[in-house]
Amino acid sequence: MTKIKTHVLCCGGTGCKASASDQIIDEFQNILKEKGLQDEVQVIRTGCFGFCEKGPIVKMLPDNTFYTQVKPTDVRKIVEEHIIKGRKVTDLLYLDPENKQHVSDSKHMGFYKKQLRIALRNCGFINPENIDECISRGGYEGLGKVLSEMTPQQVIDEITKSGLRGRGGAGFPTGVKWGLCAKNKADQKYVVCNADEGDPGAFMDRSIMEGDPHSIIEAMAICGYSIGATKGLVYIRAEYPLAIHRLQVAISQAREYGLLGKDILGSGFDFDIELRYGAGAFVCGEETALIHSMEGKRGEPTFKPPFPAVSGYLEKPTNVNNVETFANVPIIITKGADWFNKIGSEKSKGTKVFALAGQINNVGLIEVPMGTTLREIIYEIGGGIKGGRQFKAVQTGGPSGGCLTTKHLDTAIDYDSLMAAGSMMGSGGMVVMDETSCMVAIAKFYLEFTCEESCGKCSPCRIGNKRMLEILDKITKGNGTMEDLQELRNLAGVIKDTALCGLGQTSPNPVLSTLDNFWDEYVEHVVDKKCRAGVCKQLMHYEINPEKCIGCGACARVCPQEAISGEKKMAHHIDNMKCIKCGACHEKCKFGAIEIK
Amino acid sequence: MANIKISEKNLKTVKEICKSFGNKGGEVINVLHKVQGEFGYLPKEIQEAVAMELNIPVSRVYGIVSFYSFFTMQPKGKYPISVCLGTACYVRGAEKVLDELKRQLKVQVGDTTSDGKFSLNVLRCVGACGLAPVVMIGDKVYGRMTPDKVKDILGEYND
Amino acid sequence: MAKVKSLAELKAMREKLQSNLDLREKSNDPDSMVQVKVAMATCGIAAGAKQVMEHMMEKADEMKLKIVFTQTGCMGYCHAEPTIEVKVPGKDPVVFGHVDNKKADEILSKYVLNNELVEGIIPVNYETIS
Amino acid sequence: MVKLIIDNRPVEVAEGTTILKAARQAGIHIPTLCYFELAGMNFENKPGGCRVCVVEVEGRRNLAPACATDCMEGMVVHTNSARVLNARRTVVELILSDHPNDCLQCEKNGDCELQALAKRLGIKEIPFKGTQSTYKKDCTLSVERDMDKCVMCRRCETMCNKIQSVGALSAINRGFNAVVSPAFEEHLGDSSCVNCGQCVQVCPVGALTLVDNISDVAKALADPTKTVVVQTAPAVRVALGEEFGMEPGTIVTGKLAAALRRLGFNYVFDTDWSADLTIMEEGTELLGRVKKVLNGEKATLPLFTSCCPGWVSFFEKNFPDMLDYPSTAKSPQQMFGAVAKNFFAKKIGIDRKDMVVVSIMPCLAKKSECAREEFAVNGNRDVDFSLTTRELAHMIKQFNLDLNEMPEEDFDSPLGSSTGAAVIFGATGGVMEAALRTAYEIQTGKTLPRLDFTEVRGLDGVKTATVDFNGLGVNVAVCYGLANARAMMEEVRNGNPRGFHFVEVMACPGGCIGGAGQPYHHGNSDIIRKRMEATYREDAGKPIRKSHENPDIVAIYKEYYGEPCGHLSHEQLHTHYYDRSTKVEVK
Repeated sequence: MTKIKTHVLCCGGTGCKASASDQIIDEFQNILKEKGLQDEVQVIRTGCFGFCEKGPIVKMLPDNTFYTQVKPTDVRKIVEEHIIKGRKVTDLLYLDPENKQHVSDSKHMGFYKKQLRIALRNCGFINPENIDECISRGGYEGLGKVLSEMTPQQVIDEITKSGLRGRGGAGFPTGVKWGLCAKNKADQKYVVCNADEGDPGAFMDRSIMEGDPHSIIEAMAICGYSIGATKGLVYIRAEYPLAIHRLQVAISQAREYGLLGKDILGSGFDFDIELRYGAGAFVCGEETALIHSMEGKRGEPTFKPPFPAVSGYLEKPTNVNNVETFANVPIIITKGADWFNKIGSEKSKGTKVFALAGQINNVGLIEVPMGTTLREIIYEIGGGIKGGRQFKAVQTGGPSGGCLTTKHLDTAIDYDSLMAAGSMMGSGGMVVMDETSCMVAIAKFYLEFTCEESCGKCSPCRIGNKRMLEILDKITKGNGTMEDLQELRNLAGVIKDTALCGLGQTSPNPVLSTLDNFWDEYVEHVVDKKCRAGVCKQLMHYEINPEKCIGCGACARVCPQEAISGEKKMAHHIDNMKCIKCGACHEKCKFGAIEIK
Repeated sequence: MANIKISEKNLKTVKEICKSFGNKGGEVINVLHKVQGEFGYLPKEIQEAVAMELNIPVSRVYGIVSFYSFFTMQPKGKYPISVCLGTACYVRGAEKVLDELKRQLKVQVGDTTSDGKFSLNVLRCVGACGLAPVVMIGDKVYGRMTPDKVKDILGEYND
Repeated sequence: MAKVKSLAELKAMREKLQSNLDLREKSNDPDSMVQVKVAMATCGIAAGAKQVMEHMMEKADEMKLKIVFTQTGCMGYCHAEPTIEVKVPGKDPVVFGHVDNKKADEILSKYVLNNELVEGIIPVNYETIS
Repeated sequence: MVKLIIDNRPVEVAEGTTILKAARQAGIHIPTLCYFELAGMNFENKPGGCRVCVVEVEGRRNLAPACATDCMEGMVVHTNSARVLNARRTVVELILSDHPNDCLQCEKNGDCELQALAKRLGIKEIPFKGTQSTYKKDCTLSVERDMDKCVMCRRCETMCNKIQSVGALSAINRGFNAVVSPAFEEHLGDSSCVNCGQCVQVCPVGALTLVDNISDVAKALADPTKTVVVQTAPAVRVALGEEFGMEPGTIVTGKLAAALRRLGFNYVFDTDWSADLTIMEEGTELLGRVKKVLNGEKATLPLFTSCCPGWVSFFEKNFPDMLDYPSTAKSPQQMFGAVAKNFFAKKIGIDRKDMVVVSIMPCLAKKSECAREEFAVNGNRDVDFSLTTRELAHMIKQFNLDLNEMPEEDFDSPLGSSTGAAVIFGATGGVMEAALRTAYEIQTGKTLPRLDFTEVRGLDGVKTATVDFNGLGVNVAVCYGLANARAMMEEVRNGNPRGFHFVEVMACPGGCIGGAGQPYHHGNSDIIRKRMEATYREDAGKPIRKSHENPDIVAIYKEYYGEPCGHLSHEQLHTHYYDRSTKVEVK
């Protein structure tokens, strides 16, 4: 038997799949066969590596070579050069933006250097559709340990001691939550995994489910054992077909191995998991709304108490945790609470996964110890702002969070410090903005989202957010007044104070934080009728700089309104009455002659 | 009460799906997922049939369909276009791409072109943020979109 | 597939399955392990490097040595093919020339295990950049 | 018991008491809007949606809804701090900013809870200008919908689904566009709606109102060619006074007759009279079925009452396989119409076309009932118009009268005399009790030792009893609320395990006294309780308390119908039911 000498790990996450990673895998297999190397080289489709900006990613093992932005046509070269001749394909290596050097080993890339992968420990490392790979990484040993060596209370104590807090946003201590549910007697209890990741611009949970579905299954069973539940439900977005598929495969494999089902590992403990599909409602991330949705109702939240721990799914005690929270559980059990609570900051233990996106060089999925600063994330991991532009703001916590600015860059990230800064940990979306983003428009963007996603049950959220949006709209159109800014603040405060559910209560955060941190920009919109980022169309117009225009006519040809005129080889002119400010000419002009005024 | 006007074939499909969920009212969302998967959308008579089979009020079914954005009563075009308006795509200019699509297709979001070829929708994050802004046509993902690429990608669907 | 019936069985299963992932596990922290690079350019392969590498991998498994094997391009010692570079943690890499199965065994048992030098070391005359 | 402090006052309440109730106990009235409770009648709507009742609880991050938050030991609550007052005012201003500003023309003007709230908070202007929701207006024969006015309190939805299990209404859409509506925003009339009108009774604003027929009646009264006959239902006389500032539970029978006469009705009759007639027919039908069974023949049991048109519509739509269970006897309103237009018109020598029969009902469904095709002859209805208690009150006021000043007068003869048995039709259990009084005496030939069947009285949603008919145990059940009725029908469909012989069903909470056409009770179940007490008081004070002893009833059988359930009464006093369920039309 020939020994396998090389593993080719190919990212099969949604992002990379979208850029043809499937074809790359096929191509590898074909060429390896052609070269007779199919027995020496194993090609594995893994979950997300995190470095989505540079996807599709192909990683060669054991020498840890990290190829980025691989195209199917590059595969032959990798096989012939790297696998057969042992020479690295330099032009596919990651180019360090700082020193313009090619870096071959992911360990030496800024993107990975500061990261610590606990929840993502198996993502991009194992084949998520192969339970054997999971087991050989110690998968299900946590479950084995609790079933054979620990009492349910000991499990709860261990999780409590670890300091793990809910990763879905609010940061409620997980062990305490389990304890509350364990306390309630009932003939049936439920463990629910909240995989309804609705935050626009966040894909942490999806990546975990795609890359390491077994960790979720194992954690849910551990939770079930500790609270006395035999049924688990994963509430997952229907928009995540790949994650659904991987979970289904993983569940059936776990059943086959007896790691789900009756009498797990001979302990007498029964546990099984079913999937429930979300249908596109952000509010269903709120646990009571989620439970209603699973029951086949409109996903409207209800007032707590009663908490789900007392009366949840089908009015039975129910424990709801989010995907990332669960992903931390097995390793806490196997490595111990003491190991875990040494990581992170004073009150926030462990790590947090963020979906880093926006105007940043290294878009992707990252996991850092709690307490890492925003600066470290943006500049060291994220590689700084795209195109060398100026950093302006970073938004965390999605529609529930706020926009932080330069003065917060050295804030250490944990639940409490983000809250204190006027934002929120949220589920982990982190969007970086530069000077091309208008903060009033950003606040409006989030509020539009909230208005669209409000369930409509309580008046402050249903009507209040709509009114705030209308005021913001007025401001971005140049019709705002200083009284409007006053009213915005009052409304935001009242909504925060009176809305029914957590989502309503946090919905004014994007507005409040931008009012706090970017007051000048609001005033500019209101008083000077100016949008410095050139985003608010009514507050800007395009002009052709006759000094720069060479009269090529390219702009006139792309203009959908025929608003640009001019003689050939003479400076052109924009008729602002006709112009719809689509920006097509601005993008087309190679000479920078079309300026935003 | 108004009667349900439905074809025999469609009624049979609905009945089979409902039966596979034990005709339980609590399964209505799962049933609707399956039914929409089958028909592409959820026209009135299909919702009425689902309500009848699950023995729940049709008002509840409609209450659910009109609540969740995943469910639609509009038939999709032959090539459904979805523009991601997640934050990552938004800050990288997704709105301009959307405007251009609206302009070229002469439809609003949620509508289908009169020839039934394209339907235009927005969604929040497909998770390909590295490729932002992203447009999906059917299952195909177009990353790093700009308004001037719109014409070309629509051109791929000239059949 | 039979069901796993106990934690002990699960652990046994892990042991058994682990070798499949060895390659990947090792790559997680290669600097802490002995690394063997086999020069596998045309000349190396012609001189039997492939066969030697396979032999060494088996032998290392037999001896329960945790070694990361990688293939690399021509090291420039074509006169002495097959050549391998061995790097023991905390030490400078050493390159051996004319390695056959017997020499390979010797390298493992003497140099890797006991830090005894073996015949056939080629003086390194440049730094590898990787 | 838990001790807490509300607005610096110590309060002690039972565990599980909400802040709202604890505050009321301490004389602090926190305003509410969506919250609605019929205490002791199993109806509670507290979605916690309007956020008007928010209060400050020390140590809590945000404000708490008083209606849904339980008191905790040591809690310190502020219901009138600056923070609370600002939040409450802003919330109400927000609600008003999406509400048409047309109070003067609104049906609910003066009865509107939002209007009262705005007045109480002293709101003089609405600082928010913005989009207002607009929806298509819609109406059935009984209910008008103007959802522009909806405040999403969800009371109607709870009523329609939880209490009535009708399921015509549901919240639809979401966010700002969320509203309560029938499926597909189509007509309520095309839905499963049974026109019980309880959605109207609980709506705090003018979103759901009744279809107003005052002008139709006024026109008939003004037409000299028409003889206008009015009948007034049992429940009206114990509630109408409330519209004129009288205490709930005031009996205004005599003043009512006087007022109707002053409005210009030519004959002022009483639905109580036809209620007695109903007992004769329905009681005979019951005994007939029971006898058959006793003789070993096949007969459908239990017999369900059929006086409530909401209930009739409900079983036609939902239980098409069980149409032979309910009594075929028409409701008292329609029996009256049939007698008036057939017997009485002939008696006074006019054509039925020249007679207009108006009914005063506590009910919205009666408006739909009198429009049913089978209750008309060549398009001429037996009952032309049905007004509610509220409409009558309006009409009296429009006609420059005050009920308080009316003298006590009697109804006209012959369709005006009635017994105590007819009076109690207005309360849940009343039809049952009236029927038992008559059926017992007819069946056993003995005089009842005790007239009051207290076991079927009271405000419980479902009551059951076994009545000894001289050795024969008759199992009876009484329920109100169509969800209770649905459960009863399903039980019967599954083999009637409790062996019921006779079941009374009323759609509205508490029976007709809690009807949708009655003065708004705004969730105060004490009002319904007082109307009920008045009903039994009126019964107790009547000289004759058994329907079969009503001399005018005895006379009409002698003179016209022959015998109960005879040929002519079958023709005029009985009806049949139609399968009105949703059916599939295969294309």
